[in-house]
Amino acid sequence: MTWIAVWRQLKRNRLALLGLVIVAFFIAVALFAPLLAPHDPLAQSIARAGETPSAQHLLGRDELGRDVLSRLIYGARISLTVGLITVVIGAGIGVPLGAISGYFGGRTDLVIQRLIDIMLAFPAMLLAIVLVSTLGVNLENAMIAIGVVSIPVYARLVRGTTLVLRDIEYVQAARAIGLSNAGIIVRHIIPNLLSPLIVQSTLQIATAILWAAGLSFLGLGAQAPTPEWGAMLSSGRTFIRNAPHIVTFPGLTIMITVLGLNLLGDGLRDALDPRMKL
Amino acid sequence: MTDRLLTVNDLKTYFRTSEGVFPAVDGVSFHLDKGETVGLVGESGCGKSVTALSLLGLVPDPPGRIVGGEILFQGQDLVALPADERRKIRGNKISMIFQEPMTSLNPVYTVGMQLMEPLRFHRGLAKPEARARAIEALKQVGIPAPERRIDDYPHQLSGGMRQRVMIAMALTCQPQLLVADEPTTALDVTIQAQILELLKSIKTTLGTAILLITHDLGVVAETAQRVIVMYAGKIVEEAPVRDIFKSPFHPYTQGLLASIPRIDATVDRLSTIEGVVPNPLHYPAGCRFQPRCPRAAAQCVAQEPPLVAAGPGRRVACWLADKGVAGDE
Amino acid sequence: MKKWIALLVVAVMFAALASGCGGGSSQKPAAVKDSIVVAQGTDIEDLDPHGIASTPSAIVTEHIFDTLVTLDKDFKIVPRLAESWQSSPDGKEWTFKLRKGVKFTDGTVFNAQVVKFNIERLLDPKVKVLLRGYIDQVAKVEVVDEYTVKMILKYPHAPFLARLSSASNAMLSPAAVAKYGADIGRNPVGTGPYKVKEWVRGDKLVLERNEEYWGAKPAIKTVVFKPVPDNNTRLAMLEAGDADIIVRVPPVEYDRLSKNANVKVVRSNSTREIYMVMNVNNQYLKDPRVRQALNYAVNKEEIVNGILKGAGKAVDSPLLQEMFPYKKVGAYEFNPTKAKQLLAEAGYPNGFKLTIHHPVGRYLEDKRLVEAIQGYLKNVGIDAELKTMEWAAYLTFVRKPADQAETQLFLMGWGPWILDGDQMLYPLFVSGEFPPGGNNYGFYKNDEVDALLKKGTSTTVEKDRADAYGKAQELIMKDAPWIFLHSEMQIVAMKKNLDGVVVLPIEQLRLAGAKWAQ
Amino acid sequence: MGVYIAKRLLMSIPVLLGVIILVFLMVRMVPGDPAVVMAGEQATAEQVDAIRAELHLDKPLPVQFGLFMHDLAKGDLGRSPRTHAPVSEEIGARLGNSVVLMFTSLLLATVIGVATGVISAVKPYSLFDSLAMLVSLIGVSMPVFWLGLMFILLFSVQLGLLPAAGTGTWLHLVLPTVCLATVPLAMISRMTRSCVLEVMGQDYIRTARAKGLPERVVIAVHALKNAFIPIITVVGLQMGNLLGGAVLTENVFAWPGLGRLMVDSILARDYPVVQGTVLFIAVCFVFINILIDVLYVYLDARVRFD
Amino acid sequence: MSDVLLAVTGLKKYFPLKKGLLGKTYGHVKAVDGVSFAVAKGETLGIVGESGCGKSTTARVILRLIEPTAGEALLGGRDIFAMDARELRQLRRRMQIVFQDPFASLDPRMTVADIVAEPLRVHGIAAGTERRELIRDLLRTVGLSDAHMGRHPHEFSGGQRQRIGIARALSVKPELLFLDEPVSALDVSIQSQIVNLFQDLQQRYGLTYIFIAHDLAVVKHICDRIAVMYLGRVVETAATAELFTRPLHPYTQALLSAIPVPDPDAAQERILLAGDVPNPVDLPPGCRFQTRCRFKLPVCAAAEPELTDVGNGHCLACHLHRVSSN
Repeated sequence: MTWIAVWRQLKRNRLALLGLVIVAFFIAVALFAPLLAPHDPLAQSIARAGETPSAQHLLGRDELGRDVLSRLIYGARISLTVGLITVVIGAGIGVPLGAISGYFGGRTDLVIQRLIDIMLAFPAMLLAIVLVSTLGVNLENAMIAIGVVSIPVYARLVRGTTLVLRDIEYVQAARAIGLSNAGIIVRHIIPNLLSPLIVQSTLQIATAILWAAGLSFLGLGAQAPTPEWGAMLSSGRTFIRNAPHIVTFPGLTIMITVLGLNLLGDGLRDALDPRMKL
Repeated sequence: MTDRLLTVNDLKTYFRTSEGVFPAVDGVSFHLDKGETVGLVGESGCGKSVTALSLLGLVPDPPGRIVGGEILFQGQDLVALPADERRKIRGNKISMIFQEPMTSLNPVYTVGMQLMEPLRFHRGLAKPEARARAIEALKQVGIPAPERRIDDYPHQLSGGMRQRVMIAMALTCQPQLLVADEPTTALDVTIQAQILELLKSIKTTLGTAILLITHDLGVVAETAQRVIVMYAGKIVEEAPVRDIFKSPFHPYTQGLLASIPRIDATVDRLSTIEGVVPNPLHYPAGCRFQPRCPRAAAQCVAQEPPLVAAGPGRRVACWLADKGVAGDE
Repeated sequence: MKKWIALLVVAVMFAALASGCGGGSSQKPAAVKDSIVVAQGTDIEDLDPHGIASTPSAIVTEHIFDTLVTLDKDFKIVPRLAESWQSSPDGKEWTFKLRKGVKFTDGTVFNAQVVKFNIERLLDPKVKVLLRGYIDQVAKVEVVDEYTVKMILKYPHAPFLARLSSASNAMLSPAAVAKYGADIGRNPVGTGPYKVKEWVRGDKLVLERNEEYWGAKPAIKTVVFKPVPDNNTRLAMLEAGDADIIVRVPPVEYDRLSKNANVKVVRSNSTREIYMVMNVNNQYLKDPRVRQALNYAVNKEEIVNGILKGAGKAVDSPLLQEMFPYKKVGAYEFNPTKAKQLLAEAGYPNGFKLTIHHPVGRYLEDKRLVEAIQGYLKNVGIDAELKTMEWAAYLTFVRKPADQAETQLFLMGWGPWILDGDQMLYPLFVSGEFPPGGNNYGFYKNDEVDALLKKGTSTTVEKDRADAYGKAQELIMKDAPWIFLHSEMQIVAMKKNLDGVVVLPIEQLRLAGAKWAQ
Repeated sequence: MGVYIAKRLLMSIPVLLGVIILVFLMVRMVPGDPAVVMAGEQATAEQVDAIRAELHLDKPLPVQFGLFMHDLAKGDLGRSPRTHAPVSEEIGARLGNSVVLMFTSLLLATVIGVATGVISAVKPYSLFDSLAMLVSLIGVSMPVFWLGLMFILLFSVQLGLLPAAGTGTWLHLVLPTVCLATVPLAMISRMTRSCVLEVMGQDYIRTARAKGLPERVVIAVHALKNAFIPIITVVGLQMGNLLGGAVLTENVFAWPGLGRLMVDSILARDYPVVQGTVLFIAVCFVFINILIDVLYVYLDARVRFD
Repeated sequence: MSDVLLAVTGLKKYFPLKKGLLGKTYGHVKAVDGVSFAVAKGETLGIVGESGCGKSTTARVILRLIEPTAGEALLGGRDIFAMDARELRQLRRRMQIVFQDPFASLDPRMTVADIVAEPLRVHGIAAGTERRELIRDLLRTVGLSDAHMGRHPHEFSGGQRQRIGIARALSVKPELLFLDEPVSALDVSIQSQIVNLFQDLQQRYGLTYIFIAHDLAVVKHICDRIAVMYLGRVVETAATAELFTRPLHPYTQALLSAIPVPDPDAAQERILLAGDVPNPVDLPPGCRFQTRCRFKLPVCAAAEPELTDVGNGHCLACHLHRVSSN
């Protein structure tokens, strides 16, 4: 299916379009953060901490007197990067694992499958916590942890699809032509996995943003004073009664972004591959 | 007219897609008499299956919908009937069997359960009675040891067996009309022969009229009394079976017959119909076969030919056929 | 289908309306209650008083067990199981007269044998006693008679009596220890005002009144302790009426809660001091001028008001006001200019780079604190990078010996259970207390301070001690091995009509005297 | 069937062994000396060493592993050095709560998820479909601790309808259940929708319609049972996740479950409890998977005879 | 038969049925169970049989898309199954395959030019503009135009897609082409176009075909010789005309009689076979066809008949013939 056809499908789904608009908006915000942010996201002014929204500070100041809007704008970079990097890690490891497992089958498959089973049987949140604790508490390591946790998802998805693709006739044809196994995987299997991978990755970015917030809640997220949304929400939650703007705006930002990604992911799933399930 | 079972007048079933509306069935009229077997032939996409689904009211909506015409069954217009009334006719007075016996049975239920459903819903039979009738039906379609087979799951049966089960299911309520949509296409030749034999025996023993939809002219030649040929959503020719094989009027029918390799004759080279079936979203002007027709004339492009009588029991939709050009016997 | 949606919309609108008009909290009618629900931050680990080291556990054991002496609500040492005591002139022998007629909840009689058993258990290296430092100056325990016991110390030790008030030095039934063995921590038998009724790990600990209690019987029959990790949740529980007392209220809530007609907020000093330790072996921080500069750079008052919202007190001495013998030596004022000048003098006019290590969720507003400090240091040209660590890794990290230490500037807090200066100055500033064994994490060493602090511990004459400690406080402040920050205030909130709850500065609650007002 | 289950159990041994080794090594990889942490800030070096010896941390890793496996073989998960309680007791105290919460939220998610999924699939792209999708997605798009906090503020503090946190009556279950159910609910409803949609396009559904069955019978009898097969997988996977993965919800609602135990233990470097809990959850996971497969066989005759 | 291009003897392919943790084999699907045949240069051999008879597996094993269990296949005297990876690459240039399903056999993400270029790329045939020119020629050869090069498979009809697949197979200039049900997925009017194309190509390039099909009419039209397979074995081979006029095996007879003839007046005597093809997992001892055979003899259950030449290169595996001719 070409991208034009996908777009045509997507256009019909109003919710997916909404998702696309949201995601595009936040990508733009992330790209142009320095131009858009009215203030330095790190400039403190404890004396004026917690000020409510005003003309100067449209979303108010946070608990250290920093401009909430500017932090959210810069945070878009960070949070979207978190999503992207986790996808790169999860897919980077999970896709080859799944492809090899599904394509070669037999003992290789058995070994990889057991490894995946072990990862799945291991509580994911604990795995993330242990990884972050081991590598050190900061955002980079949180990304690694979330990425690693998502490996089984990719591996399973890719394995399932590869099993189907492996026996499909154009792969047989490629073999008959004399293309090597690696060549077949790279040229025929992976490109045809793209649709489910794009869908999965869109949803994975959403998941990663939420996981980063969850890790922050446990004190294992982004390093202060990084304006990562999850960290802002988590550290601002003390103010939910006294200065609700400090926590509500990051919360809403996360919710809208994640919602956008989810809507887009769902829409893409419908458009790209209606038979795909998870 | 006493024997008239079904009359279809100017049936139009259109599908709405993201690229536009395409007329899958575009003004089709034909009739079927009691106990008669009529073959509906054509290539994929010509609208023969949609015609069949329209008869049953099974056109998936969305995207499809009957937008015009009438289907008179025993004098009653099915198109105008409320959905629930229509449902009561399905599987009861009109039944249908499908091309894919492997997927047409629900894999999670026993054959018996699926066989008994029409009896329980249309006839209101109790379970034991329905079961007895279901066993009988299985016996009727030549399934050995039906008492045992009735508790099997579909995957335990071979393709031929499943198609027999499908036929048994269609016949449980003794319908007047059986619509068979490519009933043998997915089967092996030897199994196909068995099923065709079964269909013939049904016609003789039960007197059920059969609308046999197929692309295989050999199957039609063997089974049907009358043949209707469809092309691009329209009927192009209709004739008694002997006539259509002996002297096809429409250039399409002629081309079709000439292009199939035959077991009873040897040629060095097959003749072909050049080109491809037109895109239903953009049918050509005039006669829809005109771009592929070896004899297309100016009139063919300018105007669509009507389906007109062309001899006893024969109709043809071709400007040239009338002028006697087509029938080169 | 449409009807369904309409219903949904109506329901949502109704909910929104209700929440808008709801307003105040919904107090359940205060019928005559005889129970209290306390929400603490973390779970009780173990109830063997000798093994504990955590505040939540100590709060509970203090209600099940008695110590020989204790603190009253004015933080004075008063009799508990010991009715009176005397120390020999050299300060090495302490004789206690014990209270008579005290029984453990398993029927065991409390007497001198029991004291001897307990002290010996505390000293037994086979028993895991985490706060053995609070008792290990005892050399020997002698039973003088049924209700008289004598403790002989290894050396004169002024804070000895204060140390006996530590919850870790409580009296446990010897019979129960024999009976339960390793499981004693889950089957505590004491002489205190309450005894354990039910303990569901991770969920709740229910204490019920000890009807045989030797002292004034508590008015409240049942006390329930619940571990509620999230600050906001604890707060909500109080507001919703699911908890009667909550600890560790976020400072930012103080003002708002104070206005709540149903709630009483107690904000009081605690003995937890917060400071940034400087590793004096660091290439920059080894220079006292740099250390002083850092002290000048940080606006402690702003931190206290802006970040702690008043729930703290900037310190003006290494020792806290509540502790003996505090001497006001004067804090470094907030003076960035001076800080810059000092840095220039030290040879760093353009500042330098530094890493700040810190835990999260351990101390009041710890993360924001270091963020603020990072900001202040930036203003004087010091580019500090923050490194968060979770507590276990952090503690291991800061407790490395000098040759392995990677620390530079890091956040710590100290909150002794005993209000004697020795408990603070000695472990934190004496050069013999370097990690991994001790708590002088910055490797601060000043021979004069060492001598003064040793003297302060061994002298029993109060005046001499005060002088020694006073001098030490001045020297330490001048040497600036820390960025001196503040002492935390503890905020405890409870129902308005709950009276008699004592909040001790050692982060302890005493509920035996609590009662519901009508 | 018995043979099949036995085989599956046998097959799970390498997985469990892998989990054991993994958790054993991983907890030891995390920086932070358990002895230091447990001894506390005021402990002396000797006390720290004593605790280290008590935990066998002074021995080489293979010996530690051997000791652990030796105890495990006897069915002994060890004792927590932090609370001195047997690990089995620590798990036992939380298991009930975890299971109850898992079941209520899964029940809620399944009932509502399947219902909305089916309705959405029957009328795809309808207003209901869009709304249901949007609402369920909004649920999953909120960080769970924030959602939980809002629930508490609204339903407990403002409206006074429900207790804020902790355990006790069934009312205590409501908020954590709803909070925890959001993610599986969205998954199940979307899954149901796509499965039912797919099944509705199958040939056998056309057959059922051709038989003249009423539409509700077509959906309820012919479509649902087929659609249930993949839905069960999702539900099963969620079961495993919810049992040990409800860390955030348990924290917000002070719910004493296994997730919190696990996280508290890892943060306190309580090796035996972490090891025991992870192993226990892995065993549950394996059992749940077997249960799902057994259900599969029950539902799908094709699997049964293969 | 002098100029043999491919000679297959005793070819077997068993698929193990595994279960349990370690994948213990408890049985085999004997998909191909001792198949022997030979193809002469420039000839078209038809392999016919019903689904599951092993005709496609035979092709895939000879192409080494799957590894054989036993047997020998000599291509121009060289044993295909003994080839190492390097020789195998060379082999790919000599033998190619056209698949049944024109929708599944083309990678939907590639353009037509990419698809046809892939074999050239893999084997390093031509480059740059030369390669483009070659692709253009190939497309023209199969009846497509330059304009089609940049398009994706989904923009084509079934017949056109099959032409693309043929161009791909032809690109390496093979000697032997396996045609695995190449027209059975096509509409009648398109079938004849493709069949004609095959004939043209054979004439032009001197290709040898192995034409696998279940449609006997097409096979009859295009093949010089036909091998009939039943349950993993060849039961009869003969020149086309011979087979259609004098089918000897009861199965062949039934197969031929079952074909519907598009002539309502054709007097057809139909031999109806009872039952279905048995499960290839547990085959009866003796002749595989005995369960459906009209003429079953006691010997049929005892011994498996060997494929023997009964004259004129007409080979047969049936006890009946031997009994009657003796």
